[in-house]
Amino acid sequence: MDRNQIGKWLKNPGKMANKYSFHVVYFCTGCGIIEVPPSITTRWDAERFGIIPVATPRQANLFLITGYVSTKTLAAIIRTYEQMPEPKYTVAFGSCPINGGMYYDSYNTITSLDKYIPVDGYIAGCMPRPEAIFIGVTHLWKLIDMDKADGYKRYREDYVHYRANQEQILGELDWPPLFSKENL
Amino acid sequence: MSLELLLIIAFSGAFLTYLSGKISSQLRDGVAVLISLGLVAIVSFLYNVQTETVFYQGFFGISLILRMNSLAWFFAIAIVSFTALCIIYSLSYMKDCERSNYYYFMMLLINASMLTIVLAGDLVTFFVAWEIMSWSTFLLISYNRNGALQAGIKYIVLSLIGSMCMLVGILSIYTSFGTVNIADVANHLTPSSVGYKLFLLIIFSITFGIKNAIMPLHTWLPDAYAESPSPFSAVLSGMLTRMGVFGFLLIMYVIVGMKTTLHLGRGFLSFNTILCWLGAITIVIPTFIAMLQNDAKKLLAWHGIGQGGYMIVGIAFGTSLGAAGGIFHTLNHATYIVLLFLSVGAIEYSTNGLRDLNSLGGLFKKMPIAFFGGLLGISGLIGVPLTNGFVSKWLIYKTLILGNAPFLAFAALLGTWGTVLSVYKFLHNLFLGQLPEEHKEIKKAPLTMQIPIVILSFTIILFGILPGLPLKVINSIIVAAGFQALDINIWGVTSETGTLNMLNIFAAIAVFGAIFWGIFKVARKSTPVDQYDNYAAGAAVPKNKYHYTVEYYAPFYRMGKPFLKDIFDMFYNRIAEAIGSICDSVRKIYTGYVGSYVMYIVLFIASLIFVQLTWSIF
Amino acid sequence: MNIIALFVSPLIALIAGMFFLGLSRKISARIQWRYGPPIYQPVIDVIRSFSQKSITHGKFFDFGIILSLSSSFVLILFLPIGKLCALTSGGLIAFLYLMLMGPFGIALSGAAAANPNSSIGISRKFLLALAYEVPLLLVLLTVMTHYHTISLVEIVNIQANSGWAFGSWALILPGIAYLLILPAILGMRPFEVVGAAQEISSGPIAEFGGKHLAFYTLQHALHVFVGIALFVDIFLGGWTFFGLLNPLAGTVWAVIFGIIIFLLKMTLVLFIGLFVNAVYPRFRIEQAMQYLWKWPTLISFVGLIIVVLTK
Amino acid sequence: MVNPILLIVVPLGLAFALPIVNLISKKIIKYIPVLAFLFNLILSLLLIPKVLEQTIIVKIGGFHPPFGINLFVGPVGILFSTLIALAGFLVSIYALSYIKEGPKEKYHILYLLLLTGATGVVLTGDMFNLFVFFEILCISSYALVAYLGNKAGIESSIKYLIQGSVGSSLLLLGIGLLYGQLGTLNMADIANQINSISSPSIFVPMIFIITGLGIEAAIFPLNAWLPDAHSSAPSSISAILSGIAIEVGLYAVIRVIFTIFNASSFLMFFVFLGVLTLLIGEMSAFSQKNIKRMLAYSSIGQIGLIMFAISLNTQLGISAGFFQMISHTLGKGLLFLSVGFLIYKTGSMKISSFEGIGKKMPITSLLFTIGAFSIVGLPPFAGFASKFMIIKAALTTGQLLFTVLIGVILLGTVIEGAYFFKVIQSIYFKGTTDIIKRDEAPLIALISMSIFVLLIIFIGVYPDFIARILNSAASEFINRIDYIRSVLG
Amino acid sequence: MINELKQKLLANFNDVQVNIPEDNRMTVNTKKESLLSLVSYLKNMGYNHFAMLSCVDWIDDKEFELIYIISAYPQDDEHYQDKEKKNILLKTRISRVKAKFITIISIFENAEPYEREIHEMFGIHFEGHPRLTPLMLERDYKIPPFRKDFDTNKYVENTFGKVPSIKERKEGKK
Repeated sequence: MDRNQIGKWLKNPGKMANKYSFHVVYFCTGCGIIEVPPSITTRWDAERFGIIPVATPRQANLFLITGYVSTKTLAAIIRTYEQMPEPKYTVAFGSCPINGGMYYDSYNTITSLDKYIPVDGYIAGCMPRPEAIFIGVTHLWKLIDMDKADGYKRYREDYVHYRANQEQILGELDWPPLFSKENL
Repeated sequence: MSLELLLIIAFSGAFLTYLSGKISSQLRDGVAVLISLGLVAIVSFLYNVQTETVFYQGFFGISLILRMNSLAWFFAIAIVSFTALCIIYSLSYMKDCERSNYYYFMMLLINASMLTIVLAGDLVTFFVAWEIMSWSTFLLISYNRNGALQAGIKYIVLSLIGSMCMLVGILSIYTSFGTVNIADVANHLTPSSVGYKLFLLIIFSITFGIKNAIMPLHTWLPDAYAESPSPFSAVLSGMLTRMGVFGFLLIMYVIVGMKTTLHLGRGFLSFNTILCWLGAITIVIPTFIAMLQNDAKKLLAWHGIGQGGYMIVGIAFGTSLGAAGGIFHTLNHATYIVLLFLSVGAIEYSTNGLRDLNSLGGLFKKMPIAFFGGLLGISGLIGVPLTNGFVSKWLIYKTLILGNAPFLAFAALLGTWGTVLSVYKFLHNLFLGQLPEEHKEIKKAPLTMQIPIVILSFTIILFGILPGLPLKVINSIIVAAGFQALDINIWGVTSETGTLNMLNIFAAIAVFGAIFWGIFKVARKSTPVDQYDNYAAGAAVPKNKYHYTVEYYAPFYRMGKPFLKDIFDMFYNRIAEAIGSICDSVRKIYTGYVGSYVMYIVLFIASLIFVQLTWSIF
Repeated sequence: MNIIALFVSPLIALIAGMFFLGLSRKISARIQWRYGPPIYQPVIDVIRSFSQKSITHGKFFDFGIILSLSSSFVLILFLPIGKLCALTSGGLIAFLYLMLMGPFGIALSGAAAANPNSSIGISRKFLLALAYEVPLLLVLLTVMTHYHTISLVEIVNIQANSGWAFGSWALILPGIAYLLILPAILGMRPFEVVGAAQEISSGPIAEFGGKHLAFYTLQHALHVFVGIALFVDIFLGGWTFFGLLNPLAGTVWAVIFGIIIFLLKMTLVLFIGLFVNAVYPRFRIEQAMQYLWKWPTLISFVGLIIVVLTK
Repeated sequence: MVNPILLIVVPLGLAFALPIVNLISKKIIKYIPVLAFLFNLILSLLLIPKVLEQTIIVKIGGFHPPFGINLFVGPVGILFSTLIALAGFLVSIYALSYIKEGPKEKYHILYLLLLTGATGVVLTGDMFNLFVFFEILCISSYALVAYLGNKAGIESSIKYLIQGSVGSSLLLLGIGLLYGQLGTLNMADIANQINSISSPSIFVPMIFIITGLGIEAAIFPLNAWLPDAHSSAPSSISAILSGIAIEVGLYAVIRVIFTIFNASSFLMFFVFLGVLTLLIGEMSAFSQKNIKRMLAYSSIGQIGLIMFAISLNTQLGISAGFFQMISHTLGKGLLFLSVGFLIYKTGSMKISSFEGIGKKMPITSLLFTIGAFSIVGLPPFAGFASKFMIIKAALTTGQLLFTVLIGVILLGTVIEGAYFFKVIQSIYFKGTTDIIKRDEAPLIALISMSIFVLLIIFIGVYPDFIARILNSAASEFINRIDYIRSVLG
Repeated sequence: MINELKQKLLANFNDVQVNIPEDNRMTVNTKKESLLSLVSYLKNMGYNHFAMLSCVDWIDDKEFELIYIISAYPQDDEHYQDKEKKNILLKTRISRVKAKFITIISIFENAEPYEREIHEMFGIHFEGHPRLTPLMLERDYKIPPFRKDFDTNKYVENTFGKVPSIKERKEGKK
């Protein structure tokens, strides 16, 4: 928690500000969302780290994927992720986004989310408790410090690959590709 | 450059345009534009010329006079320039309409008659020109056939009532003083009784109230504006309805004289307090009715009535600041209401006739100039600082507050906030928001439509930042009317009870605007995005269904709907039906049987003889 | 004096505004038994927003937000902060109209974003503005007629020597009415109808990303500052504190202490708003309009009648 | 010095010579009325300057006035004869192209007789002579109303005949009573002896005479015949009836009241009767579907206005009344003539059938609009000048009663404006918008109508041109002693 | 009460086996031809609540077993206890190859979505069904997913692709 070290602020305000003001997209994708309200209210109070749930993805920079992802929800997740402004981080809860979890052989559950949108971190636990979420957030701080939380950069560099995966699952997408040649 | 020559050019110009229209439409357009611009040039040459010429003696020996003074010049330059702009605008608006010769003839005829009204030195010329203006407006309002006919009849009946009142007023002056010359009447009138002055004021203010659409007499205005062709409704709302204000100025300041009008009537019930309160009501109620309208031109029409209230309050309050505010507001209102009607006309032209507020949207991407004009027009209407509306409203508010009439000031300020809401609905539903699919390939407004819009927007900003230019002329008007002068400088009004300096407001906004525009540019570049890449909770944006317009202020509608009906309109319709039924019953007298006719004759004789024998009154 | 004020007052306003935002989040958190973010959290949010790469719906979308922020700063110049008042042209009427420019700019860019959430948000913002404008206008008219002037500086000076307006029994009622509508002006909880995150996903700013969101936060901070400062100037006599500063009159210290006293009074007033904000659920827009048109309007109307009669 | 008697003799002679000319060749008979009234017009124009200096008394058969019949050609007489000659001349030009079928020579004879009767009534100085010419006028108008021969024409002419004959018998009865008491038929002589005898014995003949003449003058209770007669007569005839016949009837009533009986107190009753006639006329015209009935009711309204003006009993009032007569003759004549061809081309008198006619017959509808504007009293036209004078006259009396009555009259004008503008709207702004071939009225008719328009605009713009003759006409009525002295010597 | 119903059923229908495993639950096995008449008979008897339709894939004897669960709401519901609710399970067997059956929408309107789901998941075609469009699945499957011969792992393998192993994730290979 190096929020009060002025030196770091002066050296790299953008990164520090990103670390200590996570605006979370309040969009429940799976069963884990039930853990988010207790973490932002009185008992665990995420706001002390600057974490507030925000209504629109436009204002957010952290995207929590809380649980298994069905093909229908995937379309909404991709669209919301693409609507978030650039330095954006994704954290997935539980094992379902990693390898499909207990729905590993279900005919309409995504087995690994990382193919479709870049995921910066996973939090173990079927569904992780609020303390686990905070630990995840602290790890995310470290990743940002080490510039390892570069999901959005990966998304932009090989967007063609991501897009192909998405089209392979969802068929013809009805929103234009986010990065065409000129605004890469 | 004598005044008669000016009027001869104006009237003959109208006939010339009609005739040249017979030859070819291009020639007619050229002649019409030439004449209107020529008139603008001539009138601008007549700046602070004080002449008075008798131009005709033949009418019952009354000498008909044309005089030019600062008040006349102020209105004349406004009339001629707005009509010129509207004619340039209608070159393309009326390109393929039927009977366009008739349209141009009527426009120039109305322009000429308005000029004569303003230059009239005596009441008979004033009345003759007033009548010519009324019936030619009637003919032009009913130009758009079906819906417009009802609007035309309603207009002509009300304006006939008005002109008849004025005729009685003029003739009672003529008979009691023997002269109709406005200057002589003014000094003849001072010694006469208060009752007679009150009678004259009431009669004349009925006429000018109908024309300027003060609250109880306003019912003709919404239909007339909505149904007439857009360039004409621009002229109609811009200058024609403000002839009522010119009339009020004439009767209250020139004829009856400013000092006497202030003390007419006892205490609270004095003439100009009642007029102020009528003006205040006219500000508030129409502005909130405007919010409910779904037709763009109806909404602007109701605002025309509302803004008319400001002018009346300004003029009727009786202080020099108020009068200056009222007169300046007349000019300002004319600029931005003409601009708004022209931009609505541009939309009407490119979406061939569609002006329903619920089915348009997002046009600012396709028609930038019309949008630019609309934006500046509504900011003028609200009175946003840096526009001319702000300066004149500021003058009016200052008079009301410092003239310790807080309730009037409250009504005026409330009117402004009502304007903000309804005018924003106008801009939002027409220009902003989602562009519907069928309007995807709308083409821009043609050049002749864009020139007037750009010129008018420039004048709004110019008079907003440098109000000194028009205020100097207005200052000479109110001095001529007997008020003490305001010390005007180029960028505002300086007085010990609060100065208005538009320049430093402009400088502040410019500086801060530049700073933050710079910061905005320096910060990370933002990626442009299409209107369908929008936040919709993860879903795809449905086409044609994602623009919120119907019942824009739904909560207020539910609360205000029962109170915001136009009760006067319903009342007048009931009177019209009553008269119609009386007429039918009266016609029944002519039954069609010869027997009853002969019986009438015999009864006539019998009754006469009986009356003579019993009371012998003959 | 005024030239310095041209630079100083915007800075003070900005810093104080951000401080108030942070303070309000901290105090609401404290009331809800949780630690809450540090006081300087809004500053972090602004820096974070600036570092993000936002989207734009066209040049007019940017023009609206720039217009609103610059007009809010111009508004500060018209406000007497302590002894400093940069521009006095046009007085309270010009101030009222400039107050309108901020929300108008946001409304323009919100609508240009072609998102129904923002359109609904804007229509609610204007309805709420119409609702609280009625009592606000009555309050300001009462004050102006009572002091028979339209310039704010004069109102502050009159109060300097004749005691706070809130103290004089003639202006008690307008003061109370102003306090009743303060949450509505600041857009706080009972009247947080405009930026209701749950219902219309934060209303007009639904499409505001990185730097647009930063500009909006700054504008919101200034708007909060102006709302409270207007109350302090008109009713609590700006920089005066029962003649405390008379001995220092004329020196630089008087100006500095004047500003400090002014800011203290503002924090006091902010607390009132915050306590209401932390406790109340959100009104529906009809309830908000009915409330604002019922009690505050009645009180301010009676206040105006009293002032008119006793003058 | 040309003898004014020719004004009556020439048209009378030609009327009777017409059947003989008819035997020679059918074509030239329709030019005879044109010649007759051209002669009359020129003669009366020549006489105007002489008459203005000194009224001409023509003694027929050399007998001195109390015994022989004499013509009294004063300013009023010459004014009316010029008006009749002018209107007759223009309508006869119009009739050249309008009257195509039916017994044409009978039409022209009756037409000549009607107008000679009218000229005779205007110029005569003898009561019985007045009755004779009055009879010629009425009978020829009964016949002309039935000229079209359709059911409506015949039915309305019968109704007109019955009421007219009741009127004439009352008139004859009144003259008989007068003759029984005073033993003389000469107007000046009666006027001289009138105040020597007690009032009831004078009042009864006066009422009879006034009612008799009043029926022709279309005063309120007596004018029930007018709507049917004017609407079913051919348009040229209804133009003459509305333009000339009613005015001549009204002249006779005024001559009787002012000069013979000097019953100025009776005039106050006439003021209210005039206002009542105006209101009844305007109101019943308001919701009319048939264009000619509407114009007929509007004539009743205008007559009411003239009665109100004249019964103000002031120099200004009477001249304003005469001015209104002139402008009504011109305006209503123009309206009836233009409507004539509108009906001829569209085939029906319904206003709804006129929709869009403005495109097919632009000039005729333009003439109709100018006529309507003049009748309603809009500025550049004659109607406005006359209304201006009437209101001025009413207000110079200064009594509150007249100001209130003026208010009521102006309300009537508003109603009149309303229904006229509805018609104008349906002509120009209804019906199809596609371009249709022009189908104009014949050239001759357009010429006569445009002369009307020129006169309307000329008098409207320069009313002083006829002001002198109007004032002398009014003074003739005001000071009746000069009348008596000039006739009896 | 349930026993008289058993007797009645046995009397009216010949090829019907009825047994009552618990006090108020009864299973009835019938041929597919007489199922419709049985359902309408039961409905007239007062069993008017169609609870659900499910299907079992007996892959080894190549048959689908359709199970219609029908129950009755007790007439007087003042003292109604849950355990009294009587359920009847109608079972019938149809062949697995080109499986088709008749729809019972004419009797029980609310069977429509159930039949659509069974059609989507098992591929049984119901004649007379107004719209046998897909209910929940987005993509079309060669073998309907709920059939036993649908190999889920292989399907997941080739639609969602192989889950990258930890080693692969480390090198960041996509």
